[in-house]
Amino acid sequence: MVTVPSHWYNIAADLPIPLPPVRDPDTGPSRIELLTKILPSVLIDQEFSGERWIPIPDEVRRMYEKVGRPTPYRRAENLERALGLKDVHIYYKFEGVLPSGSHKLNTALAQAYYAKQDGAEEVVTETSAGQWGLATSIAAALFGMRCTIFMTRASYRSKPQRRILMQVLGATVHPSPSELTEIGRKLLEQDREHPGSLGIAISEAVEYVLKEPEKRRYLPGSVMEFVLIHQTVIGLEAIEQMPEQPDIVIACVGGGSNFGGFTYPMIGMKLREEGFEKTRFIAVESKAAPKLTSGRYMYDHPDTSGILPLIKMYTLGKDFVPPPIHAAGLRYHGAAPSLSILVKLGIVEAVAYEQEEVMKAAQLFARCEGIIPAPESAHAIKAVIDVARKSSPGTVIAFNLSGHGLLDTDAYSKVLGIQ
Amino acid sequence: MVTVPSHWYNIAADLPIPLPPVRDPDTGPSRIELLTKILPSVLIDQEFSGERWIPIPDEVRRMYEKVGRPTPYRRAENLERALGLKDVHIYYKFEGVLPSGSHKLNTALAQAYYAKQDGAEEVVTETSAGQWGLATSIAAALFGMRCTIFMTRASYRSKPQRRILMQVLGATVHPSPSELTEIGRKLLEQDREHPGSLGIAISEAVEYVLKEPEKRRYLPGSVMEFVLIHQTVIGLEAIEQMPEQPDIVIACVGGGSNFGGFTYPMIGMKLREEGFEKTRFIAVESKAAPKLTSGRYMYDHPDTSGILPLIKMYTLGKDFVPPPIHAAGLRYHGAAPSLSILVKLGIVEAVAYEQEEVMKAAQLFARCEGIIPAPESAHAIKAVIDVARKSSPGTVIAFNLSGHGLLDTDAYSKVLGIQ
Amino acid sequence: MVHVPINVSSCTKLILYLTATYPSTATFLNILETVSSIVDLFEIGVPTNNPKYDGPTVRMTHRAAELKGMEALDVLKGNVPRDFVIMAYMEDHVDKLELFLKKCAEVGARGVLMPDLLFDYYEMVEKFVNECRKFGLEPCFFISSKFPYREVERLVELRPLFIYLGLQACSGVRLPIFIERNVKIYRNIIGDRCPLIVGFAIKSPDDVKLLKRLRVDGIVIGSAFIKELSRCGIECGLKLLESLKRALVE
Amino acid sequence: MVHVPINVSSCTKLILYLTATYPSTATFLNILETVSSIVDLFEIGVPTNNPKYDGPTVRMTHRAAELKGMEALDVLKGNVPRDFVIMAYMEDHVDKLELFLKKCAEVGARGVLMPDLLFDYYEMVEKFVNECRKFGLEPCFFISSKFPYREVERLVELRPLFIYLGLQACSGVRLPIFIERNVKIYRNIIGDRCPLIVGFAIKSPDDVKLLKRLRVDGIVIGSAFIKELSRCGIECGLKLLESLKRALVE
Ligand SMILES: Cc1ncc(COP(=O)(O)O)c(C=O)c1O
Ligand SMILES: Cc1ncc(COP(=O)(O)O)c(C=O)c1O
Repeated sequence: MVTVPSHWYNIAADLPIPLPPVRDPDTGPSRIELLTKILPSVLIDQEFSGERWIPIPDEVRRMYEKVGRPTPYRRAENLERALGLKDVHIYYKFEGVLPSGSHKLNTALAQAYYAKQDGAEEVVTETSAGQWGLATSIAAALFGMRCTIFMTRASYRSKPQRRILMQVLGATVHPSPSELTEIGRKLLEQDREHPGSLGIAISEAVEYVLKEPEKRRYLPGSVMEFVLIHQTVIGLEAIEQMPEQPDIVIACVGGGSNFGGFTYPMIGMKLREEGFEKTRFIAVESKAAPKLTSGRYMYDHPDTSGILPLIKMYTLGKDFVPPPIHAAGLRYHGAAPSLSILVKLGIVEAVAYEQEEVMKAAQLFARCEGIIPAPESAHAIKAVIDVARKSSPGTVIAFNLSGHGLLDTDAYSKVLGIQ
Repeated sequence: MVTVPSHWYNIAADLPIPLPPVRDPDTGPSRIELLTKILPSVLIDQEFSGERWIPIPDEVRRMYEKVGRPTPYRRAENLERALGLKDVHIYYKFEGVLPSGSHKLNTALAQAYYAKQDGAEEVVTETSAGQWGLATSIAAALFGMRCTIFMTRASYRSKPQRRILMQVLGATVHPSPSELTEIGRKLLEQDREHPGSLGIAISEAVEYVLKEPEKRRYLPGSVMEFVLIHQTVIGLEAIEQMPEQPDIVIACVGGGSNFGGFTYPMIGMKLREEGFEKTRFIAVESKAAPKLTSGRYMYDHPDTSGILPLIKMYTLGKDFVPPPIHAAGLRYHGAAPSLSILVKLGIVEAVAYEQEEVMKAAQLFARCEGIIPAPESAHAIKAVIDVARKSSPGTVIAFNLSGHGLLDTDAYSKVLGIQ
Repeated sequence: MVHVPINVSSCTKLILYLTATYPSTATFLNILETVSSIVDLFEIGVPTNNPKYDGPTVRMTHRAAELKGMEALDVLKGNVPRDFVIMAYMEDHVDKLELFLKKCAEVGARGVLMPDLLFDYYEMVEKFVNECRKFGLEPCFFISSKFPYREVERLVELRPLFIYLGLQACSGVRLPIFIERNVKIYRNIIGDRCPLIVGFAIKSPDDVKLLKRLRVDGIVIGSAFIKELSRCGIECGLKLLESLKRALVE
Repeated sequence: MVHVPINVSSCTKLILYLTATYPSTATFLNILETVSSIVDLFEIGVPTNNPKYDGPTVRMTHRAAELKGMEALDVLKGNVPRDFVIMAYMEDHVDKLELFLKKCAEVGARGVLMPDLLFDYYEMVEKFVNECRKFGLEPCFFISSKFPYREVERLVELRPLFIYLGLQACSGVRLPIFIERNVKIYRNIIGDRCPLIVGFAIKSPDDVKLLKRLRVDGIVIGSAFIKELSRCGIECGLKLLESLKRALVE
């Protein structure tokens, strides 16, 4: 019987080439110095840790159990049948059983725990569609902490559902730009109905944290290496659960934490020549934010507002504004440094898909397997279907179903034309 | 390690007094005869089975595993702490991890399987808020069957979310009254915007099934004894999972399948003097439909339209129209015959709560445990809190969290005043 | 009156259900005579306005019977050529149970079966048994196919003439119930301690053969006979009974 | 020029980082002289416009240095009273690496450390090593605190003068990193096969004692010294170094 892993995995120890260091930009204050004032201290340590196996604190492990880890790893027989596959097996790890409905909770719990360890009483973050905000709200509730979320005003209005859930959980959700921060007030002065952006929301969150840095901590939802590290519980469990070793492993990419969380433990084994020697790894992104397939590998800010230090990654530029697709979690300009390296080296392949084809794949999956996928996760499904169709008998495919789509009926109804 | 049970439990074999037979009303055609034309045949057999342990077909067991059974059984330490309890332990079984978000899938899977066994290609049912419709849609998808849902027009319009999910899953959802049936057409003639009712929807579903009785089967969501039988997987698993035997066991009651599913395996042991000797069992209903606390024990139709045979139960009368509360699953006029007997005999205690106090309890639970409960399940939580506060040290309480409330933001925002 | 022992034996008895004075008093008496050589025991229903646990066919006979209640009972006295038990709903007689049982004894019934006793008047079981015995009647018990095991034990201990297991939801309506399993369950619980007879929707020699194999002590024919009667008269009814009897003794 | 062996020994060396010609050529040369009895090895940075992996303090020295690039290098020739290695970014010299290394050799450097070599010019490692050796320079390698284990092995096999582990995200900025753990990891991988020196944000005798306990072969002081210099001149800088040296030899 699989149990919650005792350690997270840090792929930095096994990469074929080293991860480029974070950097400060040429101008302005040191963003690296700023980190100490906004992030829980252990997270900073993890970001710069050389440890291959990072122990998961007992209390975080207990929380992982409480929220439903280990999550299931299942075979999608009905999908195989619907695709008319001959002896091609499709498996998926399902993170949608977590109360947040997605993998995001894996890191939110760890981050909230470390924030509390620092003596903080409040966790602060930004969110657009709300996956990260919801995960943070749950983590804060479970650790008995206050939670403040800056939610882009456009989403605050148009996507009340996840917002209400956050509020039920006790989080204070501010439409961003807000009156709480200087940057918010300035923007509101220009436009009372400013729709906001993730960049503005991050800036507000950071400014808000800096007002009471002993009591508050800022929690980032992806891209940072420590986020990927926390997510490796997914892949570590999956390895234990696999009845057969996959030939192809697939996951979608927003900032890369979902992909890294699922695949890194396997890629690590491959790099250490301990298994998965012939396995292909495929990262699936949205054509709306195709950093891996069309971005440049360069130093860029992980945040649109340039508050955080530069990291070397595939990026479309921090000012890139992706079209408003429903898979809001994939509307991100860059990909985590470790993932970017793996793609650059060809160890991870990347593909990008359009929203329409993705949602059709999601519907096929739902009709076969009875689970409505999150639009983000549906990108992986589309790739799985394409790859499976071309696979020879005996092929085993595994993917991460990072979340359910119960709160994404909007996406389904609009893209699929359901009235 | 707990596994999916091999058998369902039929409490009829152990009741202290026999279950009164179903009956036909004095007038009109035989409703008992009608059953053979609309229900999957094995379900009829199970309704009249004397077997204490009913084997779960392998394929249904496999499906149970596929959708996430066994579901977790967890301790609510944070809630205990928030209530300031001294050595009072609260445990809950969580059915919200199922892809339907509630326990309803346990019987939907069995029913769809038996419908398919009968050679049917299509399952048909009615729904109002959509919990049952969603579960049926998932079951149909998993067994590769067509699915037709008659959804009260008012809900069809005002609660598009679950409806869209059903449609994504491939179900055809008709606003009821519809043009598809004679009764529907008649009502639409009187009022094109007829809001519909569960009774009308059932009538339409049955009429629709009777048009092609070889190809279609009608699936009922609660009250029937076979539904309660299927739901006993919940309690059977829970018994295996319990680190300590509860002194008080609590679940909410719509038609009784959730309550019966959770408690009957324990009540059965109590009746057979094999355990749970001193355990109290508490059924929680809504003050909006208080059949157990204010109803009469008598023969009544389980359906508002009087199509199904009479059963002896606590009922508010089939024509009782409950006020429109958010816990739509509890707006039911009667309670399953076996549950009614147990309440009558005092083996099960009954309490009723108001919506406001229930939603406040739900919020407290969410803030402690990180899970947003369905408004129905929240009734059990309210009772748990009340009972726990009065309990002496050493008391162990267990309840069934029958579903999550991710799709019930409406209820939370309106009742709790979240804008 | 021919007295056929009702006991746990290798020989399954044929029992015919009739509603007293249906379709008329004369025809009813004629039926009794005509079939008396084939039938081992009669179960005779007291016509009621509320045959609540019966199916459509038997319901119809209650409505169509020439006489109702006690009056119909009177007809039986000296006119039933075989042992018979009275079937009546407790609901109709609960207020004057003693009077009713006294009457049953007077008209020569061997026992009384009240199908709603165990469901709607559970607390009256002891009283019913005592009153029956007082008048020299043997109590009979009707159970459903999902009857609590322990309660069956209790009934056995009350030493009834027989326990009657309703195979179906109601008389005359055949649902897709796996009756073989249900019969086995209750036969198994009862063992040899008490006769077990079964009824509801038995209509064909195959039904009878199956039930015989399951070692029931008696099978009750009701709606099937009535339907034959309606279709083409006593002759047809007789033929049906003959074919069933053949299946029984084969 | 005093030559102190850089090797894996029980004795941890004190290494001072300075940016050539900061704050002025004269002061720079004065510093070299003043501290030469305490310092075992100098790491001298070639002033650049783009000190990309450095923290704010070192960045400032690059901007403020009197001379830039090769010109600043010239100043070193015959003027460094101890062994020294040149620190420069590959990015600035990638097009004329041979020329640059030749110059480093000419001015008397013992080795060259390019902090961006392994991150941004990974494919050039072999070339860098070969060119160094060609000019009699010993290659040095800078690694981060999350460097792939197997790649460290590879570096060890290239027999550098030392491997320099950056303890922090960048020079001079102290983050809450558990450096003890990271040092142990890399010391453990490297074993005794190659000197391991560490740097970034080392500033107190306690820091030094901790690192000594962790058996590093050298500690590099950079921003801490520069800050003392800015605060109250060479004297203060000297005092700092003395106190750190005491901690080292205690
Ligand atoms: C369900 C789901 N899957 C995947 C992603 C992609 O996230 P990342 O790659 O940043 O982990 C997101 C981001 O919000 C998400 O919500
Ligand atoms: C989440 C949930 N819990 C409980 C119930 C009550 O159901 P029942 O008692 O009929 O099983 C319902 C009915 O819809 C429900 O949706």
